[in-house]
Amino acid sequence: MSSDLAVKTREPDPLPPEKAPFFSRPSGKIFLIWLAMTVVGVLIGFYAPHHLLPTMLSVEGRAVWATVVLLTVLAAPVAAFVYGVGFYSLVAWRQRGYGQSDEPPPDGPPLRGNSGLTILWLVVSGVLVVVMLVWGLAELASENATHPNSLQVDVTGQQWLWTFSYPGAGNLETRSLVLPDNRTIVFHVTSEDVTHGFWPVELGVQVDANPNVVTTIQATTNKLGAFTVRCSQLCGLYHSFMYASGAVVTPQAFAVWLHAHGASALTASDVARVSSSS
Amino acid sequence: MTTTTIEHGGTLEPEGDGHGVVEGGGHHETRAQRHLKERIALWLLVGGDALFLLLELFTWFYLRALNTNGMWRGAACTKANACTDGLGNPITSEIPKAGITYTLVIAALTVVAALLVWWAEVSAQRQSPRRIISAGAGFALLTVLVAVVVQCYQFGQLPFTTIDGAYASSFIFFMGTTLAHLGLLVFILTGLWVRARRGKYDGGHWFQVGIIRFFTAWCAIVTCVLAATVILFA
Amino acid sequence: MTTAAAPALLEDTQLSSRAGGLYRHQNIVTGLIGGIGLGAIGWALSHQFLQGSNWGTDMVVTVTMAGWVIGLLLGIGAFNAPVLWMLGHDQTHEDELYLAGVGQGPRRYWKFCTDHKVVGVQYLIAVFTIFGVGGTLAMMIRTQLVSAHSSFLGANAYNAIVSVHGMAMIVATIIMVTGPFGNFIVPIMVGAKDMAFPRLNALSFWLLFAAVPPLLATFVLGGVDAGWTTYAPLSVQAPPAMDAFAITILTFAVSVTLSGINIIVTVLTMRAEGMTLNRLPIFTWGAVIGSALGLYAMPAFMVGMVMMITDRVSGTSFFVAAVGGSGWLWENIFWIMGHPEVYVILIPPVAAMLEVVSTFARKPIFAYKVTVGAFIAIIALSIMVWAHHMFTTGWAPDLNGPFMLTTELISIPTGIIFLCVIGTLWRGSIWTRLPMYWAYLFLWNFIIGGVTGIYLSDVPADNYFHGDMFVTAHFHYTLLGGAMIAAVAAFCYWFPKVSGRMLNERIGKVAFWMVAIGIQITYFGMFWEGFEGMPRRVAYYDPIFLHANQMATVGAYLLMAGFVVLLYAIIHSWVHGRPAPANPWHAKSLEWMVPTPVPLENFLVEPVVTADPYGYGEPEPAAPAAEPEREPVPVGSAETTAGEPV
Amino acid sequence: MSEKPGRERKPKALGIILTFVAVAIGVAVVAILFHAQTYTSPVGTQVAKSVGTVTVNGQTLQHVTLAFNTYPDASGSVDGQAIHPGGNPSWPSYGPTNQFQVPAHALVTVTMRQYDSGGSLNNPWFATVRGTVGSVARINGRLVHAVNPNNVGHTFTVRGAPGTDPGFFVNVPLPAVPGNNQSDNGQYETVIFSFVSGSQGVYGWNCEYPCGTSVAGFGGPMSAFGYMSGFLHVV
Repeated sequence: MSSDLAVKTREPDPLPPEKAPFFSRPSGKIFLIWLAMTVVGVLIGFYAPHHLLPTMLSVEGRAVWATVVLLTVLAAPVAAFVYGVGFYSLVAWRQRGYGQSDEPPPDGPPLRGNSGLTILWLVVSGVLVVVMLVWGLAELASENATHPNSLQVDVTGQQWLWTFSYPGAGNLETRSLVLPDNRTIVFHVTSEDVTHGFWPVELGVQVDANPNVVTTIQATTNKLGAFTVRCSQLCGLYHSFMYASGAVVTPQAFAVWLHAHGASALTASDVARVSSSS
Repeated sequence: MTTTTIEHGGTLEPEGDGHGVVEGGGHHETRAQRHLKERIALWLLVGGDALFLLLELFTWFYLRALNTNGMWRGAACTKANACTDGLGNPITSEIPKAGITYTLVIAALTVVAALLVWWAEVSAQRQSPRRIISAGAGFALLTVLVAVVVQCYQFGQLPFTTIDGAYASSFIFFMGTTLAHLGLLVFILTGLWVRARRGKYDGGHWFQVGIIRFFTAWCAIVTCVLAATVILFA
Repeated sequence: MTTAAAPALLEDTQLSSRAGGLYRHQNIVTGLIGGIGLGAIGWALSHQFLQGSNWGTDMVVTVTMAGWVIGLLLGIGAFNAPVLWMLGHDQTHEDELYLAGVGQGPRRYWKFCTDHKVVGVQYLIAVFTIFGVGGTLAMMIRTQLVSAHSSFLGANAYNAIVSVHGMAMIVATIIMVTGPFGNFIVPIMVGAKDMAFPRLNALSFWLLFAAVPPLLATFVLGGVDAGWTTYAPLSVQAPPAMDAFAITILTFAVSVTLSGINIIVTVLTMRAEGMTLNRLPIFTWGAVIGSALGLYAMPAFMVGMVMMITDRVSGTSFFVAAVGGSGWLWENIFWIMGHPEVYVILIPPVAAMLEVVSTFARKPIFAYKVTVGAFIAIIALSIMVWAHHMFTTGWAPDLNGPFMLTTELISIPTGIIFLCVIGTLWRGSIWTRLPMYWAYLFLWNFIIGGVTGIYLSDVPADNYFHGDMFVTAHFHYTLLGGAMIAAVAAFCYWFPKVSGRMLNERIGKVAFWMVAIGIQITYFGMFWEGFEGMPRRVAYYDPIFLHANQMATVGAYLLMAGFVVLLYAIIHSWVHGRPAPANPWHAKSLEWMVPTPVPLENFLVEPVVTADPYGYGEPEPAAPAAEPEREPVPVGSAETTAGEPV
Repeated sequence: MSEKPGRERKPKALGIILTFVAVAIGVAVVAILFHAQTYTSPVGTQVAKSVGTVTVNGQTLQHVTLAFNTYPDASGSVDGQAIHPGGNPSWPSYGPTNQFQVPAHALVTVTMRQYDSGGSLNNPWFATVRGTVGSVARINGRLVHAVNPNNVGHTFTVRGAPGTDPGFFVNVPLPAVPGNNQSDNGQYETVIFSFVSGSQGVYGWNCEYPCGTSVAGFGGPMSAFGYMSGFLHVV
């Protein structure tokens, strides 16, 4: 607005003529950066979750891994594109010699937008969202599907301990969570006092334990191994102490364990019912 | 996007109907601009208050729908079918009855106050603003003061206290909201009354009355909505 | 500087000795006396009459803290004008000039001052202070976590620190741009002489000032052990510190609401001639849109906290399931506030950073209207996504699908912001001054924050990551790496205008690299913890997480050191820096057209705007030449009479 | 002209920044340290007394003893053992300390006096003695497996910090003294039990009887470290 701002326009970019090879144009170079970074991103997507996530013991836990991989693969090209333009602009269009200068470099070209590009961007991100959404809804539907012959486990959170009981097995109550393999486990979770977060980490599911309400979540075990139950909602003084150990064992071992811990309370048919594998 | 009607608000010339240049906040502005600013601000404030009200209603209906532990002791508590409070003591009175009468009275009183201010604003265009506005504001103030008294009396008459479950809590929260709005009205109407008596609104400079009329009307809406909720969805 | 020629700036106006009235005797000292005095009276009375009841200590703390807030505002003079209004008196023009700080020099920074630039600087200092406290607490958290079973703090103090770190940072980030720059810059940007409601502006700052001491007082009242989210019913059973916490939030929410109303009204009604909505600088849009969203979010916070207080001091049962309440009610109300609040934090700094990108790429903002539309779309969507914080609460499993949809939809308008940034960078003349460094860092971080946010938006993945350190890393990448870094870019950009000095870029760049690297180390450490399955907010953890935690702690120390260096650069430059020219960046928006330091009422000549401020590389429009024909009239000088205010 | 006030103003502005930052950070740090002091270190650690060796299930273990009590208030008015200097003297409390140190893999015999009245547990599961030798405790001379869940004064419930010995768990319910014992009449229940300590590490213990304030009885003393909670350091 004031007149001392005389317009200085930069020399036009030495844009190669249309006949120049694609890879010597900015768009070509950015394409190369984009390609390389996309590949890196996809590799990270496959590598990182595999090595960082604990060994999952359930179908749902496996779905966490698959979701992280898929979303990383979907996001990698977008992120790589933004990074590509960002890096390229720094390298190719940085006005050298002006870094310490109080004089600005000459102005760039007055590009105020490009409706075609904007629409393309919107369409691409829209398509990605639809893919993500379809995937997520499908996973959600499979996680909420009802399974016959599922094992019911009651989970009670209180400050600052978990207790578990097996209503099908004479209400055997324990402090550690033992589950049979290849079985859908339905957790009925509640709390005696404040809100806790029931999170059997390696089963890849969690749900809050709320006082006076029973919430439900299910997981289908598919691998033997030990897991940890942690509390994922801050629940006061000993929140960090609120964990329990758990294990996925074979159905036979599960039956033996039930006998050992609740033999007096169990009838033979009880044991057969709760320990039979699906 | 094109220019809007408020586009040139900064350079409005004084208008013929007495909207002269005023000082405000240390700089020039026209009455019209001042009016516009205050009107928009009030709309925004009322918008925030409306959200407050909506979330209160959300609380009411959510707790009512959940009825956790059967502790929504609303319409279900009658003399024939007494409920117990949080400590196990029986609540023998019919809960909604005592509430409804006074709540209705308070809602009616705020509506009357809103109508009085509205009357003052409309009439002041034709007659002496000083007399009309101070009369309207004065009577509205009296009405609101009566409403405050009724509200306090209602609190004393309630058959339950804060510890008696979700219904009692929500009911008392509504009363608190009403009381807060009545308190604001007392402050604003006192100001309007005093200022009208001191002649601040003579000469047609009474856009502030319009602002206050708007707020009074909003308070009437609040009390009516709360009363309707209490009565229809006990 | 051309201002030297102007004969009578308002700063030099001689006011009569009666100007200001009561305000003449009020400043921060009387404010503190009032606050402490009324707090003490409240304590004495409530201790006498309420201590014996079931909720004695809670009532005493609530009354004391409320007394502090009201007493401070009384003492500082915030209620003078409303009470005078009620009694039928109006301030004279001279009073208003006194309130705006005429002739008071640096003392005006310690007063209830209505000059928007003073309020802006007050906000700036408050933000620095709160960030200092929050950062110190963060370092204590990371120190506790440097080993698996550290005894540095213990569980009580750890929980208290986690809560106050969270709330202090939320408070600071909500106001970090709309406070200092929304007040200092926005009115100048739109060509106004001050905010629409200057007294309201001062009130919103002093409310913020009043809100902070109760937050710190929580430490000696037993500590808030429920996190900044204060999930009920844990927060209902928390120590009396929770009452002080709630008073803090109520006070702060009122402050944000008032300040938001002020900014919106200023931009809607006080724009200079020719400043059409199409020509509004994008930061102004960001400030308005962020403020509008704040108006939506803050009432929810107030409703929640009012119910929280009544649950604690009078035994109501909104959140206590045993007597008919529900913790889910709190969670819903909290996140109805909480998710929009994220965008209240994010949108203003991002919009400010777009100004930076445009200025230092010497190009117009790419797809300006689409970007503004994207901001509006974000706030529209953000009020419909709150339950994605509640995917795992079991509250309404049937709603997980719809909320997953809205949450993922919000990535579309967010993506537009990236399009805007890279479109502006495209073929730009990149001028690598310090603000641009931070803008690039924003780009880097915010992509990571965005991508990790996508994992969390997906319910099956969220069933794993919810409530663990992955979430912590994610929102630190968006709020610290994104919003706060964008705010630092904006700060470096406007520092010459605010302080009148150039920022020392050599030290600033040292700070930049420390912060940039520190962020990556810290939060990649936290991502690592999160993948492995470490829950949030634990004082003691399984030693399997040890290495990840040590990585995060080392990074956090580097990050804090970087911010300390930045603070040093700021202080050093504020004292010894090169005096700044009026327009050091050769930018085109109005705030660079006024002299530095900015005079009271900003403009010597009312500006007339003929183009948007992004005309880089475009021929200058001819119209402004017609404007300076007017005689420069020093506004508010003797020739304007004190009219009768209404 | 505008330069001169500007120059004067800047160091002042700096002073404002520094004052505010320093004051606020100072207040925060002092408050936190005060807080941490108040709540984390009551009166030192009780180191278990060694009383020789003992054979449990065929293994020869070191035998150590601990002795501590539970009080209806923390003022020390019951048997003269002052517990919490300052703090909240009216809160129920363990004493004389809340931090114990025992050797790893040793038999720990605990002798307790329970002076407090009580009521019902939130979760009756804690009325059963768990994790002690033989899953029993000797209460007033009688060996019991479980007590009445509606007449519990406190519980002594220990488990490891995350990552240490997840299998280790001890829960001993401490029956309530009949009547309301707030008059400090000195009546008590004697509870003796033995458990085998786990591997080295920090173990947390707390009370599971809702003897605190607020909704589920877990506020106040239950949520403040040092009254109804503490550490068992296994070295």
